[in-house]
Amino acid sequence: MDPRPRSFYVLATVFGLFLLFLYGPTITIAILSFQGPEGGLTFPMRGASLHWFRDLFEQQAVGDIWGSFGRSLVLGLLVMATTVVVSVMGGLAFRKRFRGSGLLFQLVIASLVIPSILVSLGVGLIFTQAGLPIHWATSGFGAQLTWTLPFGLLIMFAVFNRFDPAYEEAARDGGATPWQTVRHVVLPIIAPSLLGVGLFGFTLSYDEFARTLLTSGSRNTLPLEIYGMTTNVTTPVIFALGTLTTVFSLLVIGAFLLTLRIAARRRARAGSDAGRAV
Amino acid sequence: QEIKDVTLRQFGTGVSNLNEVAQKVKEDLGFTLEMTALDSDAVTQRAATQPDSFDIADIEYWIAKKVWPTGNLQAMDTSKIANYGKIVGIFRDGKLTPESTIAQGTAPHTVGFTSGPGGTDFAAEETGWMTLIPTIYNADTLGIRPDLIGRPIESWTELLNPEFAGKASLLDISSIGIMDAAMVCEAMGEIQYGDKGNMTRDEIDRTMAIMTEAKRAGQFRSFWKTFDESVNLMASGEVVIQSMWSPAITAVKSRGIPCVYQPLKEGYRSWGGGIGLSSSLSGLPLDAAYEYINWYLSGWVGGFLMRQGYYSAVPETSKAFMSPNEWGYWFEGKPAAEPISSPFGDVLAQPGEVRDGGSFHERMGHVACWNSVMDENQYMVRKWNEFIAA
Amino acid sequence: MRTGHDLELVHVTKRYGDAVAVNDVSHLFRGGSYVCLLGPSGCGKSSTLRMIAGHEGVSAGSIVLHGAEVTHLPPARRGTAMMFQSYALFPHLSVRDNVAFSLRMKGVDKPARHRRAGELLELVDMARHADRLPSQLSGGQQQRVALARALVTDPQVLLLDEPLSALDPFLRVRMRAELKRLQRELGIGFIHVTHGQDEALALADEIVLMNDARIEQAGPAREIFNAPRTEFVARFMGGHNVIALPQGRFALRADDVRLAPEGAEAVVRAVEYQGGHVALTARMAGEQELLALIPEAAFFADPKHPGDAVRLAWDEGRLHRLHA
Amino acid sequence: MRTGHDLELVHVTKRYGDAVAVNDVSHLFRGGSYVCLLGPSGCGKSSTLRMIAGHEGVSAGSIVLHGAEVTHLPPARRGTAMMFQSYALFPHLSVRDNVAFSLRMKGVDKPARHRRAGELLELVDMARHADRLPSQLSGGQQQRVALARALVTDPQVLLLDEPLSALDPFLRVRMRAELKRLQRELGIGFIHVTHGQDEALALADEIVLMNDARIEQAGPAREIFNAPRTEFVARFMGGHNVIALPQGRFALRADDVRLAPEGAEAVVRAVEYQGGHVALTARMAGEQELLALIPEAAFFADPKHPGDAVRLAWDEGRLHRLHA
Amino acid sequence: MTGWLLAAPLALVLALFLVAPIAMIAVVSFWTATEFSIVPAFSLENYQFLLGSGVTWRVLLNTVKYAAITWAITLTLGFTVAYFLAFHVRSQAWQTALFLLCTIPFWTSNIIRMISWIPFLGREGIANSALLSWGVIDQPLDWLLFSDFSVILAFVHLYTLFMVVPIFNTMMRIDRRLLEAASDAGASGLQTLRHVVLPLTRPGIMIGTIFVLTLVMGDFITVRFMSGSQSANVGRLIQNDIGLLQYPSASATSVLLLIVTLMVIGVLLRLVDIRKEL
Ligand SMILES: Nc1ncnc2c1ncn2[C@@H]1O[C@H](COP(=O)(O)OP(=O)(O)OP(=O)(O)O)[C@@H](O)[C@H]1O
Ligand SMILES: Nc1ncnc2c1ncn2[C@@H]1O[C@H](COP(=O)(O)OP(=O)(O)OP(=O)(O)O)[C@@H](O)[C@H]1O
Ligand SMILES: [Mg+2]
Ligand SMILES: [Mg+2]
Repeated sequence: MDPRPRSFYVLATVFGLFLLFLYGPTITIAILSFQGPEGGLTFPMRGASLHWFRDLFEQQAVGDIWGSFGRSLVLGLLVMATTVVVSVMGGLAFRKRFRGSGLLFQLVIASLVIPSILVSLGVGLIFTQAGLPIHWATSGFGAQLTWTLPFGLLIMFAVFNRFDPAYEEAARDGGATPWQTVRHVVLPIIAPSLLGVGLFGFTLSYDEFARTLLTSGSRNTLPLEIYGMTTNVTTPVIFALGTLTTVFSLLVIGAFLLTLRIAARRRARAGSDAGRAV
Repeated sequence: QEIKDVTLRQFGTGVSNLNEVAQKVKEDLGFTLEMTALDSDAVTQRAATQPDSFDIADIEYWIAKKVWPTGNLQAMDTSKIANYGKIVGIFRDGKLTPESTIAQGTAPHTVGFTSGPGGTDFAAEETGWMTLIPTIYNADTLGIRPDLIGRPIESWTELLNPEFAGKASLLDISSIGIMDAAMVCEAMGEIQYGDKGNMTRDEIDRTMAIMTEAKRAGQFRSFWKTFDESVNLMASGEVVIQSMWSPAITAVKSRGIPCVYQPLKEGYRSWGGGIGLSSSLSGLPLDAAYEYINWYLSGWVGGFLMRQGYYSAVPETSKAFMSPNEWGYWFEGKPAAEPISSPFGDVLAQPGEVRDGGSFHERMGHVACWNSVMDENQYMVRKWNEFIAA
Repeated sequence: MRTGHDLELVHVTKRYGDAVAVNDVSHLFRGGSYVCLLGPSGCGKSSTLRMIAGHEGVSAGSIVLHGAEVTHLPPARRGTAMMFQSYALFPHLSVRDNVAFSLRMKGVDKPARHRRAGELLELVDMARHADRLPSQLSGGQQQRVALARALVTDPQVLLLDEPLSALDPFLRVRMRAELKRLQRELGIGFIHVTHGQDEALALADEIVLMNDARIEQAGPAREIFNAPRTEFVARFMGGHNVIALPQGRFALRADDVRLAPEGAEAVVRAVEYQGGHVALTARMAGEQELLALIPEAAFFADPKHPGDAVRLAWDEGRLHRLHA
Repeated sequence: MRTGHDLELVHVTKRYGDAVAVNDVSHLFRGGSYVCLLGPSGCGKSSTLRMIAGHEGVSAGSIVLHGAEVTHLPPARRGTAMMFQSYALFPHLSVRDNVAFSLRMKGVDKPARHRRAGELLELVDMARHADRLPSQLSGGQQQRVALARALVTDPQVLLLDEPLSALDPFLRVRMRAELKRLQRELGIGFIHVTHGQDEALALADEIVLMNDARIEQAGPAREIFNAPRTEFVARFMGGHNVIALPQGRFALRADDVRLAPEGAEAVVRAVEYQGGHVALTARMAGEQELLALIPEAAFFADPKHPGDAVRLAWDEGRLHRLHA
Repeated sequence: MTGWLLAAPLALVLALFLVAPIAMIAVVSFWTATEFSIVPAFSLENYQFLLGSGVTWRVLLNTVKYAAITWAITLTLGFTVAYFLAFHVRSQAWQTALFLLCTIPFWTSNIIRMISWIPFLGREGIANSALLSWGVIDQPLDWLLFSDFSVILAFVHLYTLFMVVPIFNTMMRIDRRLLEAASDAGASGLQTLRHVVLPLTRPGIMIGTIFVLTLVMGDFITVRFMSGSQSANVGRLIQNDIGLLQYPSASATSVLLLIVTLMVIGVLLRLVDIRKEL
């Protein structure tokens, strides 16, 4: 290996500090979540225990963590599925110009840049004025889509920018109908990116706060619940929750990476040279 | 359909919206109570705008002044309330004792009754139809960290004392915060209010001007919006003096941190909470709701709340659910005979300690004003908003 | 003499917006012959091929295959098959499934389509690698799979868009021999787009030379090389000089120019060794540059260098008159 | 005879992890000469060039330019300049600014560096397009700009990595003539990486043929073509047959094989028209395939087709013995 | 035609949950409110109060200040990190691994990440205790928490990644040979950075800028938590109004925020073609 230039060490140090900066607080709360039963929200630690994690699984004084977790999970999955389907359709649509495509694209960008609280406020207003019930699965769902769809769509743009149209022509040449082309050629080829869109959609929704604030109705999603807890809970149980949500996120990513890995391995196995002379 | 299949959705602030209550309801009455805890702005908002999202609203009296006229709540027939007669006078004719004077602000009895079923007005005296059934109330004052202050505090003026610059806090709930601010300004002798609970625009402007100036000068460390925020601020030493709620002080103390609920010469600012029923509630769920209310007033909840430092609307019934030691300490202002512990098992006072502020009558007899909604509420709200943003 | 599956373009035009990519082209591609579409970049070769394949709409004119108009049929129903420039093998399917793809689309059952795919993989000598993914193949191997995939539908005409351009020169020569062999064995028509003259000369029964959206000249490879009709053809095919004489412009093959004591005076500009020959560029009077292809032995018997004065000669009979 | 700026590789090795890309290579590049580094894909040509340029560290050995060791100098201080494979023109800078880039880095003031850039653009005939962005240029034009940019530093040696590979065949031939002319005019050394034999033959004063991380043979173009040392060289340079005889393996040039009534029996396998010649592949007894390059006129006097029986002959004296 | 069909779900979602709500906000901004409900009567009162109050302008200025400072810091930091990852990390495996490492905290709830600073920065927090015990200071530093410093710190913590990702993405697409060409031309590391890398990374910088600016300008809870309600931005103003049920007033402020945001982003979008950069 060539020797590293000095700038490498400077930048590596900066990078290391940046990581520390990123992880510092997370690690802090991870440590604090193992406070003893007497412990508070700040250092010093008073003993070490799993008390607060146990506490998390018991009835809290206020709120309903697991109920809101369940709602967030369901909502996340709903948003994820919708985002994947709608973004793929949108991505396909945008490959050709159509009337109003420019306007629609600008709307997508607007959707990305308009502050969340405005969407939240607006959707809440519309629903109340129209006399519709505000519920996380209707108004909350819609408000979140205005956030996940632009991301999904932009990813699809990136994917289709790199997608060789010759694949589709080859499929048509082989007699595939438009639907068969999408089903047997386009979708399998872009599948890994779809997983990515799904993962993105899920986490954006799962973590969305501002857009859900005024659109979730009488039942909280997890971020709202956590928001409530930050003002209503005075024990390290909230840190335990934080640690647990982090772990959960890591599990989701892990599952995602594993899926990709397995898919890649399965493909590779199909045609490996193992045990064969070339 | 049986009553135990009923599910009632209740929401309110974290103060009284406790899951223990729901559990006990399930045990004692058999039906399900779903609790949602929100901050008081959100509570107001939901009560006023989303009547279908709840069955029972656990709100404060001053909020009722905003919510009741919307017709989202239904009047309650006092004849169905078993312990109606034992409810303390504050919630009926406004007087703790026959000779008490009624404090400024939205005293609970002024918004406690309506003309009849379907009424959206407030009645001046007991009519047999209540807007809210009182549940919980208290008198608030400043909380301090005696260890960090090291000298006696006697007046509301201390909140703006430059000595505590960067170490003071105020609550950011406009209707309550402005009252605390008014207490301070009045104590400082800067403003003489006609009625702190119903200020004129000019009074509001002057009050906010004083507070804004203090804020710009860095008097405040932080504002708080919920009970526990105030606890955290105090417990972590970020703040040494702030407007505070009694149980919040209890909570700080339970961590072994010295904290005093400081009686002040100008008196207390008081508040009261109650339960209202959604106007859409009828039939079996409505029966369940009445059953719930009667159960609420029958003592267990009262004891549960009183042992945290609040007062019950029907103290007599609660007495049965408290030990004589607890009753003596919490209600009568006597020194504790044995260690006093909270319902959650934290030790709050050692033998010999006396409750800050003394007995029930000592406290509730020195109320200077009630949390309220003013005629100029909207103007006040905007000014408050400006103050927070300033 | 026409065999079974002639393909005819009748006044075919392709416009992209204002730009005309193919301008009123008519041509008959004889069934069973190897035709190369040759021309500089952007002249419209790919557009022509893609119209034949049905991947590009026709702006005007029609395409007739074996007597039937196919102008508006979908690609799969024309009897043509296409092999794409960088092969466009489906990356998620094994070699076998790639080849069997169009059968699967038709609903042919698995054993049957695998059998057929196996046959074609035998044909291109890729049966061993049937289970691999395209990414696990070398360029030449990918090319064969693409060929097998295109042939699985038994097309009457195979269309190839620069099939050899992704290969290195060494492999390119080998694969072009294979293409030629396969075409002869199958007896179907190949239409092969390229911009390499040597490739076209080596492969084509007929060369269709395009320029600027039109056909410049079409005919057997030897005819194109020996009797270029226009200056463009002469220059593009290479190995020719274009000489302006009072009577008109003439093409003169470079290997007909020799160094001789009695020829026209010229100054050597450049010398390129080409293995068996040496290409010598010299400038005559009047700025006319002349390329001479001189056998190695002859050249090195008396080597010349840039700047040397030489005399160049040729037989008048070898001058070929150009039309434009 | 050595001129000014000789470049010498002394036991140079390049390793990437475990893989050896260049294995103990020593060679002297004569100053002022045009050298082509030729070889199949992956043989280490680019790695060698990049080590000379200083863009790749040297794992072992040293590089000496004009007597001074430059092994560890930064690229700009070696006296070399590099022209990159796809030109690597700065897309955000105009043609003029691209050329003037290194002067700007040196702190030369604007008028001076623009003047100098203008001169170089004149040299490569691109002065007209000085204000364009690279994306607005054709491939050939980009190549000239890249050349001008590389030359602006007055390098002693110009390094070119496949400079012609992005061009179409027509342009490639034209641009290689320009490269050659420029090199002669400037009189500096060019080291040009390519994997095209024809390109190397046409351009090089000296060809360095690499294979498998080593130099297989180095020498003047004609020597490489006429006297290949190994079977690999003979095959790679093309136009050669490799014949196994009891005495050993021999190379035989394809243009030394002729159709003759008294020759060895063989069956035609393939016929490729190449303009002036026809390449005929035939199989003799014992699976030996032979390539014959037959002048067009001779071939078409009596054309052969695949499957025909022919007789092939050659002079024994033209057999060239191979060492490996 | 099919284009429209495919784009229809996207258009529908955006129409229902973006266009309509924003239009609603615009309409409501001209209504009046009582304490608990909104009254559909045309009135300019909201705007009069809003534009007439000095506080509005101060808050707007504060919003812009937060956005500008956060932008400058995230840009510097994000660029440095992306530069290190893209140009100094040699193996692709390491690049992916380090990049993932940077993104992991992003999958943890924003609110938890934010409040986790509190035990760190408080008067008795880790930072102060450490500094005190090292003898660097003899008084706890008050400005670490509930100050502009803590607000910006939290912003930087939350949003630097939104700079890193697009910048890294563009940097990875810079042809490495351009850097070699620059070093061939005698450019020093800094010169290469200034004259080659920076101009070529501009689109990524623009996209990152758009993200960071919208997120910061639309934020309301970071400012609330990290300033202890001592500072305000426009989002806070809106949230306060919403909390106090002053929807028309909140809407008017929203319209103001929308206009400012769209103006800033509009200018940025002129400088970069998002679709091309994906
Ligand atoms: N989809 C398109 N939209 C607009 N113009 C196009 C399109 N495809 C091709 N063209 C234009 O049509 C002309 C002919 O293009 P075509 O691809 O047929 O050329 P070609 O001969 O195949 O060139 P090459 O050898 O470079 O592949 C060119 O000028 C090209 O720019
Ligand atoms: N950065 C690298 N890391 C690891 N291996 C490399 C690297 N660069 C080149 N190699 C390997 O070194 C060997 C020589 O590569 P090099 O690029 O020099 O070949 P080349 O002769 O230029 O080939 P081509 O004609 O394909 O450009 C190859 O096997 C290649 O895979
Ligand atoms: Mg083409
Ligand atoms: Mg190379």
